[in-house]
Amino acid sequence: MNEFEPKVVAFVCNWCTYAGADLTGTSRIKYAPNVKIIRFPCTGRIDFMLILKAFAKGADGIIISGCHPNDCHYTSGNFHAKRRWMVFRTMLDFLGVDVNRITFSWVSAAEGARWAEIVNTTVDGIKKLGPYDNYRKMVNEETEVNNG
Amino acid sequence: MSDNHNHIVDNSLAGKVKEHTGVLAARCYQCGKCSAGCPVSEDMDYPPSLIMRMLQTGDPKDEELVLRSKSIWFCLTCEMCIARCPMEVDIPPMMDFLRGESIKQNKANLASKNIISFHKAFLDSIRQTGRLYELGLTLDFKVRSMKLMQDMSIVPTMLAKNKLNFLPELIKNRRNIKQIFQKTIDKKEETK
Amino acid sequence: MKLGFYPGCSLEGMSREYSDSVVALAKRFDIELVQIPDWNCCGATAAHNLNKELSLSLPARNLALAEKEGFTDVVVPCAACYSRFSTTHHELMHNHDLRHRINEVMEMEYKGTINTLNVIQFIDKYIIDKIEEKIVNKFNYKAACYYGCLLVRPNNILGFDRTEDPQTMDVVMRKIGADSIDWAFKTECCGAGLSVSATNTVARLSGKIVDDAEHRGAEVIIVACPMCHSNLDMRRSEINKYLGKKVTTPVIYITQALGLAVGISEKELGFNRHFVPVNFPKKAEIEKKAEVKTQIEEVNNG
Amino acid sequence: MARIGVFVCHCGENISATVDCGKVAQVTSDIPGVVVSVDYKYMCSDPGQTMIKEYIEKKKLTGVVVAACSPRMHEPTFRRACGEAGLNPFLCEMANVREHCSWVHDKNDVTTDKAIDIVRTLVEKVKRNEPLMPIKVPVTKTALVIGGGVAGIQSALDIANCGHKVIMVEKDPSIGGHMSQLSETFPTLDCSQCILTPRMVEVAQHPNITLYTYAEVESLDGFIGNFKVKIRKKAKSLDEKLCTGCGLCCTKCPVKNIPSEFDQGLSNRRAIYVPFPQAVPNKPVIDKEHCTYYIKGKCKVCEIVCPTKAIRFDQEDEIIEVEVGALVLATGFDIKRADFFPEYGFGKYKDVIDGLQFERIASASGPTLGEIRRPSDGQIPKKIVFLACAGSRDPAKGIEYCSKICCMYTAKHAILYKHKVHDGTAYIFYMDIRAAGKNYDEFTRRAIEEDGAKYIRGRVSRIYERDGKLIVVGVDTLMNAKTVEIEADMVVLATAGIASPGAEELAQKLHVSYDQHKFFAEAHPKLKPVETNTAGIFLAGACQNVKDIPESVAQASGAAVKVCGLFSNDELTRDPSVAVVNRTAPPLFSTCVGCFLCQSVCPYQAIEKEEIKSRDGKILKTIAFVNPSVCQGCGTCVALCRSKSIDILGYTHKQVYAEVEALLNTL
Repeated sequence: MNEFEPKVVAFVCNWCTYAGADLTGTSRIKYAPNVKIIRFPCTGRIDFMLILKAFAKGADGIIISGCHPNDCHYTSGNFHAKRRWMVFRTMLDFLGVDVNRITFSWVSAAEGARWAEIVNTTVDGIKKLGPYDNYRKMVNEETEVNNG
Repeated sequence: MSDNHNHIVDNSLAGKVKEHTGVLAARCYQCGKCSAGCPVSEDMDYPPSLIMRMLQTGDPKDEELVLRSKSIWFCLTCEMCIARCPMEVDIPPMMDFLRGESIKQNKANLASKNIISFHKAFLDSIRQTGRLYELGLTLDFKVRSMKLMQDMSIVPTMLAKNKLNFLPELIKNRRNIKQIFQKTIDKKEETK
Repeated sequence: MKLGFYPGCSLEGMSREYSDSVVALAKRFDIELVQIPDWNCCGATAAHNLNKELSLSLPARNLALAEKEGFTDVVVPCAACYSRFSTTHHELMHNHDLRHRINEVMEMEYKGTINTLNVIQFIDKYIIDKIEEKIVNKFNYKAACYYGCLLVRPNNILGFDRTEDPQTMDVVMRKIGADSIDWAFKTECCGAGLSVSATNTVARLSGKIVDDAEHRGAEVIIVACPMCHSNLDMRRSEINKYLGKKVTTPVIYITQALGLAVGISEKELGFNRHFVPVNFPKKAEIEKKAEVKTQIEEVNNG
Repeated sequence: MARIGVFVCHCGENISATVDCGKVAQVTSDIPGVVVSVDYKYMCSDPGQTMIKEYIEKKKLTGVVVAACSPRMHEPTFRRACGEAGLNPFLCEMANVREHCSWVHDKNDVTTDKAIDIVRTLVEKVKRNEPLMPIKVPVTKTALVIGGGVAGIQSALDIANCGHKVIMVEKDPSIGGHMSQLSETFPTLDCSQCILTPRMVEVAQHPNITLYTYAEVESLDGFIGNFKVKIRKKAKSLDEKLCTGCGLCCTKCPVKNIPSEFDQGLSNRRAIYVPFPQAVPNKPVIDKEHCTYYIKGKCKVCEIVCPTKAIRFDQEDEIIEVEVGALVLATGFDIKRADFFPEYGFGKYKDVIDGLQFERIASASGPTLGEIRRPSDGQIPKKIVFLACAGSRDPAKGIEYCSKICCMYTAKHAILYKHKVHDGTAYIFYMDIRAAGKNYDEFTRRAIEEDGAKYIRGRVSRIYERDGKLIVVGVDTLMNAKTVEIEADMVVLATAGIASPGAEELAQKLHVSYDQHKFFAEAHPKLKPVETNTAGIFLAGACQNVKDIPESVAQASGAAVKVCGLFSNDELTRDPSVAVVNRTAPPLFSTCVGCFLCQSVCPYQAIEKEEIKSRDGKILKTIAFVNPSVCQGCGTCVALCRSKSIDILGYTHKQVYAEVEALLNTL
């Protein structure tokens, strides 16, 4: 029971993935409890600084999920998210943030099973990677420096 | 995905089939397309779909009947069933497994002893020579199955048309072959 | 050009005419078929009926030997052997633990570089394009191409032609002038391994096949598997007993048909070894037929 | 100082079975700012809501968190309750501890702890919520119905009869859909055309309905109550006003050999054609792909013979723009051709046909004028075999789901056959008889008992032809799986029903979700069967999943009511969570630097330039302004804004950052 239980934050869009996760519930498909969801109107709204915030505040992994390409409730929000993610990903990588801790995926309102699958695979993946202490350490040191 | 989670060991015959061949008997919904297409279903005491059903019931009596059935020995592994099964239930490997199990438990069907003794004779021929020695095989088979007169009509013609070798072909590295036998089938038979 | 060659036991014994015709045909196209040194029996149906590991080890040994010889393409004319080889290769490639186990059993290593070709694939790959210019006399008969089970099933492993109503053989036969008929028992099983042990069953299954071919006016049945051949040919007396009539439609190997077309002698092709006599009309007639046919074609085209 | 109330719902057993609701209430009561935290069996029940209202008043709550089901389920309920108690509805949030927690995890502390974290997260959010006022938008009281099958027709008529305008778009030259192809209908055997054609005519003549046939939806913009739709009217090469529908052109056209879509290829049509005699509108179109004039540039026979000179070869596709308040999708289904079953010889043997082809053969208006004659030689089949599940429930070659209608129409086919060929025998290979429906099972019993249809429980392995007979090799699983061989004259395959070919593309144009089989997805499997996830777009008929006529019609009327309900208001209140550009004191006025990057990404062109002028009208600064009645609140601009000057109400930076911290329990 003292196995490492990662904290994973999921940023999802209201129309596809949030509804998809609801369907997972309605169909009683079990998945790892490590993931907690924060609801956004659209992946287009997701400000990627949140990722760093989450890591700094103790998240070990992050899921970002919205509508499939072409299915966005707002026509193009998910495309903008995708495009920004492309850029941001390389930047994080460059900054030494472990991008393998971030899952970026599409889950539609009809894909309850898929949501469970994504959660489980992500959690398993993070369990292998272990807790993300070194990032938190780094950040805290910085803050100390700034304060000192 | 879901069945990964339960680790309960299933000791039913269906359970063993699942474990050794990955075939899930419960998947069969008894449409009978396999039995309809099976070329030997009329020689079988239980056509393929019935075998599936008997595995589904999980009743030891049914499992007994399966292992003692003619069906598993008549199966030609012609693969017609899987080629047409709407649920992709892979019957041929399952039949292979059931035959093995049937022999292990000494339940091989008597009426099918010809088939079995033929297979055994066949393997022995390989065990000795590394290859199939057809004349030897036929003779050996006759002895085992006590069907001395069968096929006597064609043997002469076969010789005349020189379709049978009088002498067996021997391969050089017969040691190797023997090993293979010892490490596989012989071992299995000890463990039973 | 040299290619690996695995005759298998029946081609050494009962069906050596098949082996002869394959080799002779290959020679015509300057291909030397080199036997895998010290090859052993693949175990056929018997092995996998009784023991799985054995049924994989026996073919695996041959694959390993072939690999050692540095072959890539290995021609395996016997459909049963072909099926065992392909299945073994597939299983070992998709299951590493199993591969290690088998390697350990046969004390050899199979890496998985061998590409097994059945006779039709061989023809398709090395012969078909060059055949036209070599045709001496057109093989213009009504032919029923019989595939049996082991060439087309299981499709997910063999991936050769489609399981229902396959066509590759028919295409080849048309190339040499045959009129390949559409019939219903192309892929029905002949009884295969039960030939000796359950003769009645074989008589029935093969009977249906022979009957349908004859019924649709086939002058010859074309096969690519020694087991199919022995059941349809050697067992003809039982078959006729079952059908209650005398069916004389001969059964020949596809390589024999091609052999005839490119002018290899009937003797060389070993027709004399068949139980059901193979007596085609004399060459002259064939040629006449051919001329007429070509004339007609010209008329049609012009 | 915030005064938050937390209300934990047991949802009967649904939540309390795996989550310790008492503990959740007790722990969350310690969160700073929470002044009351209680649990109750059914929060959504009347007493539950009353309790919330009472606490709001008693404890002077400034925010409410209801820990219960998904906000997609009951958010409106609880926000209304809060409103009634005088608390701004947008100060109420829902913590989804059912769909996202109790239903998906096992009963243990971890699950309860997760529930607590979820509640904490929303408490922190709600602390930072602002009271919002719903935005009012006008409603365009015109409905667009896509698809002119029986479902579309029903919806259109119902809406029109309620006094609202309806625009119907049908991609084929005539409305009527699959139902117009059917012979008789189960379970009553009344003639399909006889009951459908009057309604088709009604649609054409209804003063409130505008009908566009041979037309398709090009694009959709806007939102509920205010959609803008572009419709492509494909060129019929015909002036419909002049054409009298005399049909002379169709008899004179020299191109005679085009397989008729309506007759499922069992008869031929011309290049200029009316799909079937009762077509609505009963006016021809020219099929450009086959018309000699369009291919070779000469012919024009139709133009010459036309008495009213109505042919227009130069006619172009026309784009029509319309404004509508709601859409009804009724695009129907299609059947999976059976040629993926080589063992059944469909396409190889002429006399192996599919169910829809049999409908045409049995139909009085069909190619054989209702006589059962087989396609190959026109003989009357004395032995006919029906194969149920020819594609359905077949993951290997077909589709895994049950097409639902086949059992019934196969029974109907057997009956029709027996009524027309008295000395014939009908065999039916089936796996299960799925006849759940009013008078359905009775109907199949009738086929078996009165009309002597021979039902054989088992599948068919293969079909081959021999001496003009079709040898059907099947099995009887009720007779120890005995093989059955039938020498049939004709075989009918009950092929699977699938989503219509254009469904996926259309769904993407309209931004409605669809399932893995490309059927349109309903908003909730039970409680919102006619709604889609996109407000203002509704579903009718077989575009959602294969349905029979009664079901399609019922759902169509359901969709119609939804539309009329929507149209019963003059304006809609819209979710006020829209983007706003911040304003600060002069001289800055706003942190917006006027880069207008936001403008380039806004999918709704909601962002305008706003000039800040001094008293004497001098422009001091130009900043972005979001038009609240156009903005849909996707927030793409928010994430993009570099100076963080745009925020989206209900999802502000303050709120989401607080949520993240609360979620990780680090506040």
